Amino acid sequence: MMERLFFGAVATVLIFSALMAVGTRNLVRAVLWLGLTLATTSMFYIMLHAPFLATLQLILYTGGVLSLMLFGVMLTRRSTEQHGVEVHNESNGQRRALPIVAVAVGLIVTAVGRTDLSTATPAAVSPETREIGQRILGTHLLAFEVLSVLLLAAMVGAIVIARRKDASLEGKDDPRDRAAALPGSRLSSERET
Amino acid sequence: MGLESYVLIAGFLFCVGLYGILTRRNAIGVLVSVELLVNAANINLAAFAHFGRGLDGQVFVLFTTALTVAEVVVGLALVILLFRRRKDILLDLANGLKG
Amino acid sequence: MTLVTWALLALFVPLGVAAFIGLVVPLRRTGRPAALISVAGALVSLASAGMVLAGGSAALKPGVHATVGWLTAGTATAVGVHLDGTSAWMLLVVTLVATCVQIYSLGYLHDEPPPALGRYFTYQSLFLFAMNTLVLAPNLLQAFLGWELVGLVSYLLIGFYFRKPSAAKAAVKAFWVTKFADLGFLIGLVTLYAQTGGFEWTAVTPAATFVTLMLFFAVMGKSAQFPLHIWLPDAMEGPTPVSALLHAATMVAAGVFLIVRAEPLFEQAALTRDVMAYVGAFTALFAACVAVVQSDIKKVLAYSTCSQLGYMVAALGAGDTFAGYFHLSTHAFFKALLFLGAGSLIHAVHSNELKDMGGLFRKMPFSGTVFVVGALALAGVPPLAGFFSKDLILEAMHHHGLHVPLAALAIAAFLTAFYMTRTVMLALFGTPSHAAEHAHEPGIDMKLPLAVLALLAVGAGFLGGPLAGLTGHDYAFHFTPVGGAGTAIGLVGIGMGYFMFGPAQGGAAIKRGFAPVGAFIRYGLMDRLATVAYGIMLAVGAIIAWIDRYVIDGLMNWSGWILLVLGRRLRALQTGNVQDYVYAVALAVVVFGAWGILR
Amino acid sequence: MSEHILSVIVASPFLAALLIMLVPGDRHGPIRVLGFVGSVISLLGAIYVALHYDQARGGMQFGVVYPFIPRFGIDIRLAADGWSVALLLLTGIIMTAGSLASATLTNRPKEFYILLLVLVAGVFGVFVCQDLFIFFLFYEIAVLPMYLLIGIWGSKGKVAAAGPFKAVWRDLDVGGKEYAAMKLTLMLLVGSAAILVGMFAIYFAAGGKSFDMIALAKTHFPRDMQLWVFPMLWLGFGSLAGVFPFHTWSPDGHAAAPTAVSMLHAGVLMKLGAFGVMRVGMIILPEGAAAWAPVVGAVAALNVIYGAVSAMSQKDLKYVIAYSSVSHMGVVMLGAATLDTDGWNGAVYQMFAHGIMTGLFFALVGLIYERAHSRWVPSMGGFAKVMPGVAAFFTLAGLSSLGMPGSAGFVAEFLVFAGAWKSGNILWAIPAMIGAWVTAVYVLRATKMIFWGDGPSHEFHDLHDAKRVEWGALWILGTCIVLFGCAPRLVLDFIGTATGEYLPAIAKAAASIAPVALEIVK
Repeated sequence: MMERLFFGAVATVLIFSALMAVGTRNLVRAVLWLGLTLATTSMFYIMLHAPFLATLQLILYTGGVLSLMLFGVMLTRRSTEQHGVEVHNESNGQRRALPIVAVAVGLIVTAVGRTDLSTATPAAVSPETREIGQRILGTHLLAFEVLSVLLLAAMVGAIVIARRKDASLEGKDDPRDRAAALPGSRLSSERET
Repeated sequence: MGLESYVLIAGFLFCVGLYGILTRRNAIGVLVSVELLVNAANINLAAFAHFGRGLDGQVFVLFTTALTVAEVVVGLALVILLFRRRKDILLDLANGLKG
Repeated sequence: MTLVTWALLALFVPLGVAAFIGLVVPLRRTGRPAALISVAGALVSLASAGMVLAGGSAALKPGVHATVGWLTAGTATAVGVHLDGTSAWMLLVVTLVATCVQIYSLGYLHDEPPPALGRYFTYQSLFLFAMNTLVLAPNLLQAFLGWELVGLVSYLLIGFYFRKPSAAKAAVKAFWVTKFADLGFLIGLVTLYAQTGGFEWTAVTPAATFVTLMLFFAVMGKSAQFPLHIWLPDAMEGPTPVSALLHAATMVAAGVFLIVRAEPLFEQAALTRDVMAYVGAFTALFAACVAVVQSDIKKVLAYSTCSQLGYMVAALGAGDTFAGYFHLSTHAFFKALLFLGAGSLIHAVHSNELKDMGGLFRKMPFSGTVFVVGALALAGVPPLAGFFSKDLILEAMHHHGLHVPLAALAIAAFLTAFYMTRTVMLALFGTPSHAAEHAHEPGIDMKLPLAVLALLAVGAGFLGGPLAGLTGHDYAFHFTPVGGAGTAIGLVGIGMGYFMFGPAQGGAAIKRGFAPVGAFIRYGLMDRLATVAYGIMLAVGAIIAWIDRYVIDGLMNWSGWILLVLGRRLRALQTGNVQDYVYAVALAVVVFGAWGILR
Repeated sequence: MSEHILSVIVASPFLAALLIMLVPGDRHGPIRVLGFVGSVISLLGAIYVALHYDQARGGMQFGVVYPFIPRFGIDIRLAADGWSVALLLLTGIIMTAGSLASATLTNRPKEFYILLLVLVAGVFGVFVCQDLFIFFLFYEIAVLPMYLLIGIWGSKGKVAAAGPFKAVWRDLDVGGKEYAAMKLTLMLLVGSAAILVGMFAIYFAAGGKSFDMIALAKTHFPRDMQLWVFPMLWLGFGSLAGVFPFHTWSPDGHAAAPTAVSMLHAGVLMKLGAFGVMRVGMIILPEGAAAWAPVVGAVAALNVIYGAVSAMSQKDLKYVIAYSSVSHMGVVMLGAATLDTDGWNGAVYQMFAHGIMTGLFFALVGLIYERAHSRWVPSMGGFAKVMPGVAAFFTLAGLSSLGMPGSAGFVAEFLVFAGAWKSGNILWAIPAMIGAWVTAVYVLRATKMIFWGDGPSHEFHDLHDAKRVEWGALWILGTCIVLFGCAPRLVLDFIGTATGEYLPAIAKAAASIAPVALEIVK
């Protein structure tokens, strides 16, 4: 009974915070609501006997990703200052999104209802973190290595993408570069054609 | 608590994220919604790992976490690039590929 | 050297000369040296032709045949030389007249710029080759090759003064009309080929009537028979020596020569022969009528040529090959003489118009004399060349019972004498015009050919016997009532002409009476019809081109355009908004998910 | 050497194109030299093949097989028969002349030559390839570069918007080079689709084991299948040969294309279509060919006279020549439809003769256009005075096109007409002959309007005759016209060898089948 209550509370917080994250008009608040969602998720992990995941979730997501996003919000702040936060974090297209989402919810409920999941019983003992490590460097070694390459690529890519415009903005020698770097020049011209 | 509860909650979380992706105008808002989607998936993975008596689910969660980080990094880089070019990060105004 | 070698020499020396002076551009541009080389080539060709004739009248009788496979190995589509009396004599006539004309041209075209002169002699040499190709043809295929080539050279030479719009027009007209007629030749050829698998002169085929009719259609074009004669008068835009050689003596006679050659074929086709007799006779009469009212000396001679070719065709239609062939030879000499003589007059007064001449006889006694000789020969005054051959033709018509054509030819004989007298009177006698004041005799290079041709015009009639022997016919002159009547008619014509256009200037009533007829003839109905036909053709072309452009191509464009418009519509789906694409993905996921779950 | 000569011929333009890729784009000299050398090697190879082809033995010679995709029976089989010899010579001659004629090109010569050489390699490939799949591959290689060649280096003609589809006209920019390139490519690709269907139908009907054309030609296909596959191939390849009503890409395409491209396209590429109809359609599907021959012949006769009449009222010089190509390709198709020795010899010879003739025409038109900056015939006149050489060569090309004896065109037309007559197709031969006469009308009319008459008006002030290498192109082609007109057996013997081998099977099929309408009723 306690477990049910606890689960219900956590689930409520999870869904509510998620709704706030997609619903609030203030971007900073949205990111913070997301942090709550992520933290709540780690509770789920604990309930699922995955303490390592829960820890990682807290450190990596709530610590890393969240601050990264806040950085993003801050770096793009000028627009919010110019036009106002509310306006810019507005949602649109709710009218066409809602039916889809509603149908999706219905489908998930139907699917879960139709599938017999009650026979699955939870494992008695929680696995050790060491086993996870062995699994990663054993069975999933290839995926792990590929993933590291991906991370490297993402890092390099992020640097290149973010830096390229820097260079062309700074490189004032070539007038063509500067023209291309002017805000919206290329996009607006393409729109006209 | 049974498996179906976790799956249902994850499903709801997913739908919330979906709604966010479809409706947010701000690019960072969309990134936030994407995080919700990934989380929903992660919960599912962890739940199945727990009820399916395996460890692979947990390993996958780790992998998806790493993927998400990569996604956020690149996504934010793109957002910043977009911002530098256009001075705003509203997705519905960035329609340069309009046919 | 064998006969064939001589014949090949006569054939290929002009070709070599044409290629040499045509392709060595600096040489051609010097003009006179090129001209002299061409004349030398013609002389070699003439000498070779003489050797062929002199060397082997015995050998010629059975015919000498030397061929090489052209389209395929074997003889079916071979080219080469075929020598017998007919071709050997024709070779001589052609090379002789051509040589005369080339020498004459040296003087006549003296004032042309050197490059033009070089071009002219290139064409002249090419013509000699083309004509010899035709004359020596061992089969109809080679005859066709030569036939088309002489047409080409004719086109080039008529258009020699290509800067003159009228010359350009005349050249293409000549080419179009003759080429149209040549469709007949082509059809005849392929029919013969389909029937017999070859192109032999002596082929025997049930389709002979069709083949010969088609061939005759081509002859009507080349030999200027009514109603395809319309190009010939216009062809006088070319230099006068060209008119003499191509459009009087040799090329236009190619049609007649073709029929003579293809005699075995034509013998199988009685219908064709009848058609020929009537068409020839009508042309002879019609052209003679037209010649009467011409004011341009070359046009008079051109229509006269038409008329005389009509005689030849009629004779061949009567089945008397020799009469036609004989007239062809004599006509070649005296008509060339007339044209060259006329050229000499034109050269002196710088005008073709009869009204610009007059009284030239006193200024130019030599040219005047030879012109009169030619005119008398044409009028059929004994014992000049024309008398014998014309006499033979009339007799042949009578002999074969073709009385209507005979009557037409008789009237034509009268008119011939009449218009030649008129021309002589107007050009050589009467009151001198202003332009004629300063006329003077041409140089020796023009006089020499005139003298040679004048001698032949006088004497060629007596060659009938030997010629008949050479070509395997019987001929001896004997007096017949029909022939006598023809001569008498001719003499009346001369008298009439002298009465009306001589010093007496009589017959004013007749002139007045015939004025409407003259006006009608000058109106040139056939020419106008041809112009109308040409206009219709252009109009049809314009319509078809319009349909092609806007309907057939239009359908293509239209179907392409539909896709284009469709694409423009579909383009709106690509909004460029990322969330729209996500929406599409979500929609698809939901739809497929629903399909999967609710199934 | 001998067994690899065909590979050399096909590969040398490819290699030249690859080498040109390594040359910096602004070094025009080496690029032109490489392009020229690549073409000349092919030409020399073609001459080598002609000299060493054993006519007494006949058949396929110089054969070589490179395995390609053995699982599907696709091998690169190169071999030459008599037809190939003739057409290899043609392609070598045209390409050599074409590379000379484009020596004055200054706009991106590097890319131009690369595309041109790739195209030519495809053409060579089609003529010697004996594997149906690779045949099609080479065919596409030959067709597709045309899009870029016309779209980039082309020029615009005047086409007024009028007629029932006026609005469409304005929307599409008819007459523009992009339009022409697009239309040409699209129409030919639709044709290719039909070919593809026909090709696979043949492949699977033969058991799906091999694309070897020699083996396929010996296979007997079911009559029903032949009856529907042959028209696919006819119209598919025919769209490239300018068969009515799929000819309309040709005038716009040729008019918009730059000189060398027009030369190659009208001179060689259109022959691929006719060659495909004969090599793939008629030889592999003899019964289909025999049943459809009356239709093919009727459309061909229509082509001849329709093209000629259309050409007559064109004012744009390039359109005149382009329509004349439509007309002359009709003669080729008519010859093919006769299914007769002379007709087929004539058809292949016409491909050869027309290729050279039209190559010369387009080279001349290019020269005139470059100097006069106009293609508008009515505004010209008296050009012979300032460009006598061009005038002479134009006349020569015109004479060949109207079938003057002594030029290659006569031999071809005569053989086709003779074949048509012999095979009883008189009803088609007569319109075709009249079409040949109409050719005389429009060609000489154009000659008269451009070159004759009173000297060029002051609007054309910097006209001059051909120069340096341009003479090379003109002389090569002009000499060929006269040479192959006077001594047709130089090429005709080769053609005859091949025709003699293929025709008996066709004749047997023709004897066993009625015209297609009757067959369908059955």
